[in-house]
Amino acid sequence: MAGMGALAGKRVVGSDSWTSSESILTVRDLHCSFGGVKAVNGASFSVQRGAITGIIGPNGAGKTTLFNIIAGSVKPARGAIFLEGRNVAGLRADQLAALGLTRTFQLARSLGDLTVLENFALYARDQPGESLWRALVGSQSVVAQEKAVLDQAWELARRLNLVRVANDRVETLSGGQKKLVELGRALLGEPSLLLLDEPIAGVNPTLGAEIGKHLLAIRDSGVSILVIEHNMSFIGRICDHVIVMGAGSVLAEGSFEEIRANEAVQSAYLGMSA
Amino acid sequence: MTLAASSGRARAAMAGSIRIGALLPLTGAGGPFGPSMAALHKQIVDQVNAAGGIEGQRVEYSFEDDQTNPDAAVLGVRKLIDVNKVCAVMGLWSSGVAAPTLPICAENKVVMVAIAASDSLALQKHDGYFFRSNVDVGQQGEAIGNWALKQGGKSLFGLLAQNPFSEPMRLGLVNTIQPKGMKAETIVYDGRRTDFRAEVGQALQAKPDILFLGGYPQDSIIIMKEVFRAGYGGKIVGTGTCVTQQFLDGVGKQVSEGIYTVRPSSAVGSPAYKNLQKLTGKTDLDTNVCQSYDQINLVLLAIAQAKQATGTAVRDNMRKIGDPNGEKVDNVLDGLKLIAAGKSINYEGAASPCKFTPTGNLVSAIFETLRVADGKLTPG
Amino acid sequence: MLQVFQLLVNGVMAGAILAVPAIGFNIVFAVLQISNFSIAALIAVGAYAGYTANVLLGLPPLLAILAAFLISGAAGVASDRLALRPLRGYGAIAVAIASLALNMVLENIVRFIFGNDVRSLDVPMMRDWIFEGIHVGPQAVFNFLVAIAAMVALFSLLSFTTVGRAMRAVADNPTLANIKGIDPEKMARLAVFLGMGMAGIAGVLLALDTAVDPTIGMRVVLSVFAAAVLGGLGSIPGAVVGGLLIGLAEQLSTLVVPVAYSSAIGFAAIILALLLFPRGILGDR
Amino acid sequence: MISYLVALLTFGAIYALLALGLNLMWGIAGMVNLGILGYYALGGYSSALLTMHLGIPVWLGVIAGALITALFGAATCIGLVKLRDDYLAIVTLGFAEVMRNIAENFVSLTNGTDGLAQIPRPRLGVTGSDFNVVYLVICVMVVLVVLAAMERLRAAPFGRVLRALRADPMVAASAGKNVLGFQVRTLAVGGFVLGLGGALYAHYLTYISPEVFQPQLMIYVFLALILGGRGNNYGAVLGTVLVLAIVEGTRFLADLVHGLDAVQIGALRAFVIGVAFIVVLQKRPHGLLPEPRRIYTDPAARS
Repeated sequence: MAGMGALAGKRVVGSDSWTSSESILTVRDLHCSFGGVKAVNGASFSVQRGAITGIIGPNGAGKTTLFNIIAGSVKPARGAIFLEGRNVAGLRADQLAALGLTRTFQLARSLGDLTVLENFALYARDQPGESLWRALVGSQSVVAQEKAVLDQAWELARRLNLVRVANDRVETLSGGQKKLVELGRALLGEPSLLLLDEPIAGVNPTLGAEIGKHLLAIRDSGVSILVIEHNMSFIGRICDHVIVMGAGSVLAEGSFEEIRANEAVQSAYLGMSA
Repeated sequence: MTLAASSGRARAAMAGSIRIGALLPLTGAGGPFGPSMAALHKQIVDQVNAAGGIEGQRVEYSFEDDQTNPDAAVLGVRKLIDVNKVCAVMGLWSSGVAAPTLPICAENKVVMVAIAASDSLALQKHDGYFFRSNVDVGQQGEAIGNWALKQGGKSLFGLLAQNPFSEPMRLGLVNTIQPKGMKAETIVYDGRRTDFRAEVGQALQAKPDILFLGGYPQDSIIIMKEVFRAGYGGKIVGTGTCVTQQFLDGVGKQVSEGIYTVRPSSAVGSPAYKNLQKLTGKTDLDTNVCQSYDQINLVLLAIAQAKQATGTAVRDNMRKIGDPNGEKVDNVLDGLKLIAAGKSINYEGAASPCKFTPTGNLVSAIFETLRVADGKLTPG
Repeated sequence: MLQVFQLLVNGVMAGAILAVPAIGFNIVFAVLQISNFSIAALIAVGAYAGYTANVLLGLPPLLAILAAFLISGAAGVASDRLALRPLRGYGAIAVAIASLALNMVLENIVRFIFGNDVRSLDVPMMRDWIFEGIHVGPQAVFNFLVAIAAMVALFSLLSFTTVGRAMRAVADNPTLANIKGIDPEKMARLAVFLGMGMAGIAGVLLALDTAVDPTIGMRVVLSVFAAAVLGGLGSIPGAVVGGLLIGLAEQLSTLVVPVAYSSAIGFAAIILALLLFPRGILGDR
Repeated sequence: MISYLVALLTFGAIYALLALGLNLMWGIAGMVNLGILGYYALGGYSSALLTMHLGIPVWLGVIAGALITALFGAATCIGLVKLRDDYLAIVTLGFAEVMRNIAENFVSLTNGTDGLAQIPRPRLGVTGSDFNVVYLVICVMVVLVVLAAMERLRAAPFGRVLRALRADPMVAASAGKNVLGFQVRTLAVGGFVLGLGGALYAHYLTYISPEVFQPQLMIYVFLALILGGRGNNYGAVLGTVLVLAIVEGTRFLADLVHGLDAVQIGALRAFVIGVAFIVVLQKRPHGLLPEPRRIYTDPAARS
């Protein structure tokens, strides 16, 4: 049966085929405006499964708004969003998270009052201890689950080199460490699709390179990634596919090399270092 | 022989001080009323002490601010009973303060002499420890109704502040005048506001012959100003609680001219009232002050009569000092002398004759009608 | 119909007076990002300042209003400096709660000095003018005009003077204003002075219309908050709109519900309105 | 002195429930609520009316009152969560005002400003001052149970989500948490605790009236929480004790002052209370007890 499904999927491969097993997310004709300004204006694209897709574009191109819409924080005026073939437009952020879509924020929105471990543990899915009743009564399953979640959190802290600060409140960490916390907690939810909003903005080059390596490893573990970033060398190094946005819609897409050669992109980026 | 023996026993029982207390509103909604009551209580206690106390014992008076609020009242009364060891608690201006404290007083066998008007108080189980110095509010409503009927108008409109007085007052009034064919309309308003234009508008739209003010001075001043500005031409009558000196000062001579009040009194001109006028140096006394005077006199005389400063003794002697065959008394000093001389007394107060039913309410009240002329209340 | 017009007139008159302290509340909020609940006590301070000037010193009402503006403003700045400023670093709500305690302190200073008795200002009582059956009181018209004048003066100050523009800059973006060399602390002081001064003016206007007692501020303050919130916290035009709407709602509601409910009506109205506009009608923050 | 202290402690226990309920809503989950007395009154009135009119036992009335308040808390949440802090503060303040207004005017149900008197007391088999002592013990036990429950919730993953909501609801949503769902549960549980306090109050005083909506009490509860340490359940209880000590301490202070009239003494007392609060807030802005933080040990280091 699984083979049949895969075959069926293969048959309909095509650029705008949202049932394709190759694309995990497809966005069609999204529109959204704030106070008369069209932040997103007819954006359409697909994100390939198991790949890293980059979104680039000048400030004000609507990238973050696009993320907010896909992640369920902002309602689109119209348009469709398909996650794993299912139309998810209009779902809340938490419902999307439950479907395996997790995001990070441009300005580190860390939960500063919480420790690194608590930030990680928060993102674990289906925790019985989050049920009011079970939290009150307590049960074996809650204790066991909490232990498992914390083991995972420690494991992640080790991978991201945050063991030393694991019990510190996040607001006491450096900017780079906060970025790592954001990345880490997004992973703890075991997402199938990860939306990263400028993961290395304001991070020193060494740490930036390290984050890049983490992302490649995450991709290789089977997670699809959509990433907004201004740093072109970073994009070039890690992205399998690049989408260029301008004025709320997609201007071009292709491999990083194709994009770099594209004149429309050059003009959109005039004044920006590519 | 027997006299000496009994007074010797009494001395033994009276060892130490005579402790009495009051729970009064110094802040909160009742704030305007409590202070003058406390001042009067103190003044009388000082007089008694200066005259040698009761049976040679000093009287100690304590009071607590009830903040016109039940929680503060409960703690306040506990402090009075427990720390100050009082045998009687006076004051209790608001029902919200009297209702939760009455069970505490009854339980501790401490007498409560209250002003609070809520009907349900006297009906509570209090083993006789409850006395109310205030005239039944329904009777006040009836008195105002009877006055209105005498004026001969066709309709009356009442503006009543939302408080425990309002409903019994309204019923007493309406049930008096409506069967006699006079129309009665009322509205109840929230007295904590500052703007009563809508209320006054509704009242005047009904074009009543008589307008009745049944609030506290704070809100009634504002309402009266509004009524004056609107050019109302009919008669205006207010309760004793409403038409006070404060009210008259607040609205000014121009506005207050011709306003009537029908209020309980053991009669202005009664010896007690005159005595109180002398004491306070004021010609016009509001009902709270008059009642405070009666409260403290009753409690002190009952203690003297009992020769014992316990709540139960005060309870059991409260009615004995109103002996109809006794010598009439209007102040505590005369009363104490007569009691010391072994005579029977009949205290008649400044607010009422101070005769109580078994549940602690006043037996009857006399009402007087006054009219404002040149900023002063004059017999009308 | 006549009754409706009468209520509309009353509502606008009452609303304009509510708008004055509501503006005060919002101007403080705009610059400091803090709800200063002690505005109730500063209304009372203004009312007693006006009483002192008018009755004890024999000054005319307009001078009494000016005195109230200055004294409430100064009392606002001094109390903010002593009680609230040291707490600003610990969150807006902590300061707001402290301002409730401050309100208690200020109200009881007034009570300590003046007692609980109800007093009236020394102004002649005048009968209403009647136009086609609509009653309009001369005192109410005077108060309405003073309220409008106070608002116009404040708007002019904020729009046409350097210091006013600087204050708005701080309200819009404190960091940017700081870069431009505007001292935010000085602007905060000015905002508190103006805001609480407005509360003082409202105190005298209420005193002229009604009477003075230490709870005068507490009697109106919920309507003032309702007006400030309805218009949008921190918005000055919003406070005017909010004041008028609350004034009208409280009056017009008497057509359909018993008058005793009218203070609840104002709030029920704003809860409904905020479901539609979670940031108030003219709020943008 | 003993029965005065017993009364004081009973009020303290009841107010501690208010502080604990508020701590869950505001201290832990970050939803400011100046309308706590509305919930408190609802619990009190509900339990009073149920026991008076249906004759159900007091303990059952208390639980029913708390449950009604919990439902009500959940319902109010739906309209309020959209509002930002400052709006929430003022709207909830007004909300309590609306409830007071209803309690005053819906006379057929609430008996208006007269209030409900002669509310039954629980049958504890003792009378007089013994009753008060037993009732105090019951209230203290209720506080301990609620304290333990609130501590469990705070320490559980449930509490972690609430603290995340306090910090940033958008992040909590991106972590897959149903923000509204958690807020509704929080207001329901907090409402339960506040309603429980109200019900215990009504059966203690045997009286409840619209005067339960005293603004000072709301201020005291907030100050108790800030003083004890926002977010700390033990702090909520400790803060309540301190606030009561300040408020009642001034009662005895007033006995020492001479030469002032009664209004001045009342004003002076309120003044001293207000100043004491401000001074303590300034000296201890984070409260006496910090929000507890869990330190986890590294399983790798352990083995």
